[in-house]
Amino acid sequence: MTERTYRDAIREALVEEMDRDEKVLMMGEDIGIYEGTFRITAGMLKKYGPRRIMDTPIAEAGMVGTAIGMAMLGLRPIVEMMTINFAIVAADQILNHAAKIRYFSGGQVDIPMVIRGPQGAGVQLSAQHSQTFESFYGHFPGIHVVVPGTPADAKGLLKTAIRGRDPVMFLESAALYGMKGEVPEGDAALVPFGQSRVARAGGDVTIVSYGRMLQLSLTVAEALSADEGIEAEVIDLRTLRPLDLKPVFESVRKTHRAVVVQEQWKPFGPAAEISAAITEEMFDELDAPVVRVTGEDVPMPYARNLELLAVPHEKEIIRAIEQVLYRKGEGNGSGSAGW
Amino acid sequence: MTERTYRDAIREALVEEMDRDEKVLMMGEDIGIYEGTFRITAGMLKKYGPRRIMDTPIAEAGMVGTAIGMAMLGLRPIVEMMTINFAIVAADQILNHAAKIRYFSGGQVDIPMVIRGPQGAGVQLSAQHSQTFESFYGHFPGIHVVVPGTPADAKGLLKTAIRGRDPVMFLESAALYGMKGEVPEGDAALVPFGQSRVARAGGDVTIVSYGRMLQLSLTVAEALSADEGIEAEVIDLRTLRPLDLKPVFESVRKTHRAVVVQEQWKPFGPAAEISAAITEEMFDELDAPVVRVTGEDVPMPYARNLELLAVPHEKEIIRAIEQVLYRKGEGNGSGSAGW
Amino acid sequence: MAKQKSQTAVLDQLSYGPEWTEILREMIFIRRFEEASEREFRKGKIGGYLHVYSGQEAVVAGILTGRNKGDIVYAGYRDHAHALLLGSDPGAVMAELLGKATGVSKGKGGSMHLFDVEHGLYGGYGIVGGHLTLATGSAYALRYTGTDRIVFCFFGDGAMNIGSFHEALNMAGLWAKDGMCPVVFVIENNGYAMGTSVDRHSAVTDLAARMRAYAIPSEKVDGQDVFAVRGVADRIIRQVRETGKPYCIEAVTYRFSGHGAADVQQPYRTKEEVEKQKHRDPILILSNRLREIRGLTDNDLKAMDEQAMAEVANALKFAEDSPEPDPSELFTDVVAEHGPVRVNLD
Amino acid sequence: MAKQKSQTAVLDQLSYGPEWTEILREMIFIRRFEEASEREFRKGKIGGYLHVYSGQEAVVAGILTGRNKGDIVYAGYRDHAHALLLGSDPGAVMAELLGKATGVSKGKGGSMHLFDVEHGLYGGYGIVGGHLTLATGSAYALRYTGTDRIVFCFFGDGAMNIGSFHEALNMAGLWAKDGMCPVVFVIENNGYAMGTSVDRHSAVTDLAARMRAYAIPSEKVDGQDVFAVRGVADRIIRQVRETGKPYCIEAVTYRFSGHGAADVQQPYRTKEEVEKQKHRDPILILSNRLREIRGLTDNDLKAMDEQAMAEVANALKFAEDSPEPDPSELFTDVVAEHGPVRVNLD
Ligand SMILES: Cc1ncc(C[n+]2csc(CCOP(=O)(O)OP(=O)(O)O)c2C)c(N)n1
Ligand SMILES: Cc1ncc(C[n+]2csc(CCOP(=O)(O)OP(=O)(O)O)c2C)c(N)n1
Ligand SMILES: [Mg+2]
Ligand SMILES: [Mg+2]
Repeated sequence: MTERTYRDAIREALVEEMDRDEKVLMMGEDIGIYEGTFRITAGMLKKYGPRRIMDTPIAEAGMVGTAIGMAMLGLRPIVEMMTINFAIVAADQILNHAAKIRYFSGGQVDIPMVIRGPQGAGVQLSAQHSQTFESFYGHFPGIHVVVPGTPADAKGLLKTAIRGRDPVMFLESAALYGMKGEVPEGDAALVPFGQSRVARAGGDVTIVSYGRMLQLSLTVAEALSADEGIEAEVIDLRTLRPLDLKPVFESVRKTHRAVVVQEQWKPFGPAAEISAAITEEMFDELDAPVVRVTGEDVPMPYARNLELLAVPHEKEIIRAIEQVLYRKGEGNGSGSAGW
Repeated sequence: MTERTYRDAIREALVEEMDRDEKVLMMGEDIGIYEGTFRITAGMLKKYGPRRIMDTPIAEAGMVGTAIGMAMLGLRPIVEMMTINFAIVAADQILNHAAKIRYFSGGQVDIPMVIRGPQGAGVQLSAQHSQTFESFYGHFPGIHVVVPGTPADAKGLLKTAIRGRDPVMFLESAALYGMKGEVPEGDAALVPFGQSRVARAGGDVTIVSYGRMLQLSLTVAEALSADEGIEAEVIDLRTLRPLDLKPVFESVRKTHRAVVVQEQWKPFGPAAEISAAITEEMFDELDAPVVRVTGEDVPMPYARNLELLAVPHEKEIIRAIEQVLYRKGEGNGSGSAGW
Repeated sequence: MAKQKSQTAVLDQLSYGPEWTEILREMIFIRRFEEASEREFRKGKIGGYLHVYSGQEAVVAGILTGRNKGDIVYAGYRDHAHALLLGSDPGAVMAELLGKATGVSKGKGGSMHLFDVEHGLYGGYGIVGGHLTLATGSAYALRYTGTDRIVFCFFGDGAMNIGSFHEALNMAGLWAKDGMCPVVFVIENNGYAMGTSVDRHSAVTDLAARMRAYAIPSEKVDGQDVFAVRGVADRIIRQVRETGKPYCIEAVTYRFSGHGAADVQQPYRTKEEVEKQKHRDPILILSNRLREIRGLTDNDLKAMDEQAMAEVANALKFAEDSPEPDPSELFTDVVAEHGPVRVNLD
Repeated sequence: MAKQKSQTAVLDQLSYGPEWTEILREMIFIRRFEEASEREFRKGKIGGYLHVYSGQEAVVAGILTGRNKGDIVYAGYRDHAHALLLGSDPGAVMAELLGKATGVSKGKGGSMHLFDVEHGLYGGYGIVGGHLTLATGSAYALRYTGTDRIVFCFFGDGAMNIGSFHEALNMAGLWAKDGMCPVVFVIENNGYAMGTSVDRHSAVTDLAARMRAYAIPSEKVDGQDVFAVRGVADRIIRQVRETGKPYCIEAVTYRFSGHGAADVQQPYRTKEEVEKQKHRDPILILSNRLREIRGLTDNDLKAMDEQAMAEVANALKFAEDSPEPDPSELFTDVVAEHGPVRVNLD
């Protein structure tokens, strides 16, 4: 265990896997000479050379498609999207090719590849550059969708993604790159897909989240515990496909109340699936309807004050918790600085 | 009122609007000389000439992008996708451009354009050609998503789409092209967006659906009425963005039970949003958790027997209804030929 | 001109060995196979879309007979001929068209998605132009692991206008500098993208010339003359294998059938045009050449044709007698847990 | 060579009229504006990405001063200079960068999405290459409605490798046949796509030549010499307006600042390279020319510069004093119910 930032945890995973397996290589825009816009690949061109650290033209479909062609022959390409928003340009290659070839070939090939990069809002990148894509990709069978919420998971899930046999959308939270946490060494870091975890134990209410919203949820849980004695259990989904809801169900069986937190637009967003699934599974256990906390249903505005209004905040999560606890209003008045 | 097929209703809408407004034009692959793979545009090149019926190269991003550029200057382009599956190739132009320009321009332009074409499974087109996309596009603010389930709505909603001021994804059900129904003439046909309707009245259970699944739901409702005396109320959503759930809520307030039917994959699919929204709105009114009937969570297989297993059928809807009515098992044994 | 070239190409490259009789056999077999598949489609035994290769046989035959074992092939949805020439079991190919468990893709892909890794066929793709990027990446992988295997990537004239074509070719042109992209790109220019003629879908109608935008050398060849195609192929394949640099062959050909089995009226071309083109039937051209050169007789031809029809009949019988996929197959091959590993580099 | 061409181009096309002093004024103003925006970014007053035009002023100045009223302009995210030259209020442009309600896009777009329909600017786009298709469609619309207005579409060297570029240009080449595509495509070739030099991102480094793949005529011009640029522009604009056919100008230029405000280290180029290029500062080249030709003095220049800085200061003050967008703006302009109609054809 050593303390690492989320960014360095990702770097460490990449370096360890590149060292471990010659078949692993990376491609992306300005990951080599420029060393990556988020410096994830700093120093790697020097260390691994241009055949394994490939600077590409601005051609996301080309990057993804060539990676598929490499993966079908046994290489393990990692495609860096400068931001995941640009992967929409490659949507057909990801959704109609990478996700489906194993199936329509009758299982004749593996497609071990990772598409990774930062997503999310927060630094005024405005409408085209501030999106998150869990449900966008999660809807399609044939790809895995990973959304790490801690440095340890960033490393562990990325190593698992690289060693896997299927295409993985690895959605990093740009806002977490600077976040620090304990990170295991080498193989001890490996985290399997499809294993949600209890990020914080509590008996009063269940908060379901992942990625950046996990950290927001944990902050709220601590504040609520301190200020109101409400103990929230926070579940980190980690991977949205495969989606492991067992820990969620177990938690709600205890708390009988659930709040789901996501960053992106509410309609047809990830929280809808979690909410619907919980209700289907344990309708009779619920003391209140599952409440969704989401970003506003608008393209991301540039102006700082508007952007702040567009994304979820502590106070919305608190309001949601009060709602499922039938304590409407209350907490708003509470003196806690946080809110 | 005259009887028309769903296909001819679409043709009629196109012709009426082309005749009505010179600014309306169409582009697509093989819509001119070839007259359209589904013959929607048969005869139109002859009638309107090559400037208004534009055959394009195979370039979906180019088609959508040029349409945006036309629309911003006041034309009303209609882009035919040979099948909506191919629109994924243009996803960036649709989701990062058409849907967002009004917003990041501060409302300086209208973008009156329609992207239309057939979607859905049923004729062994296998994995890349059999998808439906309501939630895929519905997740994004800035575009309307329309899914007509009858000939009248196909005409009425398409006319509204063409006369609008925003981009519209007009998702036709290939399997319904041959379906007949009464269709109003001219402006009487207009159907506004955001008005779900009661397609069949009933007091025992609410079935929420749209597009091809609406017809399947109606068939089931009739059969259940005849064979088991169960009266299902069937709600046709018509447009998924804007999404009008008022009629759904009113219905469930009566029936206290709801089943949502969609064709595509369950995870992060359209039914999740409907299910979550119903539960949030009227948790205490529900006598049973909302149940989703969906296609199987796999890429569409080619083999006929497998394809039939992959899409929803009457019997799944019936099973879901029995479930919300706590009549599990029963009806399966019923002699109805339909199932 | 193309004619001339073919002659010399042939004289340069090849003896008129018995091998040509084999190639003729292959081409006749493909034609009969495609005729059968169209019949089965009309009978409703084949679903979905069906795109046959009739008229274009010399392209696949001329190029793929020059391959080495271990070379890799990518095709679009008009892919039956590629599979058959690569040596896929005709029964398994027909079974795939009929959606049977014994199909090359277990009945899960169908006509558009033939896949046979054993024989080097990596699909079989339904999105126009979508597979060019894949072929380019596979070429890099082959070089990366130090083999001298190469990739063949077949695509239509209409595929050249879509973005993924452009991105793939520019990347191929860049990787060529390091000899990291051994691909033979083959334009199957049959004059039309569905109902849209080349001059209506491509601003530049000299398709081979468009490769200059990517610094990829190219040439045109008469795609109806298998001698010409094979002549060019032998030279180019050697070059691509040695240099690791891509090359593009534009095979000018013609499709005798409709675009797909549903394209009956064909309003975009005249009966006369099709009839005229049939005088340049690649099977006719090759058989006439073999009459001159090797004294091929009507009886020989008749025998070959009967043999082809017998083999097609067997393939069809095998397919018909094969079982549908087991219902459990619906859920396999979605992700790895269910699929076999097939790493094809070691 | 480019130098020579510029001379003759100028002699062919233009008198050395006072207009050139105005152009110099514009270029100095743009430079000072960009310097100010970089300062505000470092102060944290500007968020997101910030891409400035310093070093490339002659491209926009040479081309857009030749436009007619009613012509339409599309740019990428490096779009400040385009807005300023088109006559957008500098205060409103700076206010947009600061995210204020008085910004050209109401503070909703920011630096990458300047939009000013009144002055012909249709954005301002952040997805590389994403706007080329839009420009092509707008050109068709202008012709469709019978105007003689034309479109200017600016994009970088790096944008030429993405699919939407290819699809747009091929469609433009096809529509050209009917004179339905009056676009001047302008490659702002500053030698790099972020940190990737042209030879590393484009298989063919003669970018103008790549237009042959679309049957679109093109030429290179020295993008640091505004005389040369304007000379070419006047000729081309007339031609495009008359014929309705697209034309491509490759302006060879250089960016003095980092790719974006965050690009500080610039490991992809040397200080020496940048210094050397600064000897070809377009403002220097033009002012020296005007010294020779019109006897421009140091005092004149000093005065111009002071005026520019004063105007920039005013713009900044206006922006700083402007209010943030009202919170209600969050929900407006998503769909039409909230947005004004601006049909720009009638
Ligand atoms: C992206 C995409 N758009 C449209 C289609 C529908 N489509 C299938 S084949 C075809 C024509 C292709 O023509 P060409 O590339 O010349 O190949 P050919 O059929 O002539 O062999 C079209 C438009 C598709 N499959 N994919
Ligand atoms: C599709 C897409 N991929 C990547 C990016 C990130 N990006 C922004 S600007 C840029 C470089 C563009 O270079 P060029 O086109 O030469 O324009 P310049 O910045 O030099 O003016 C990149 C890679 C993007 N905005 N869009
Ligand atoms: Mg063709
Ligand atoms: Mg550049």
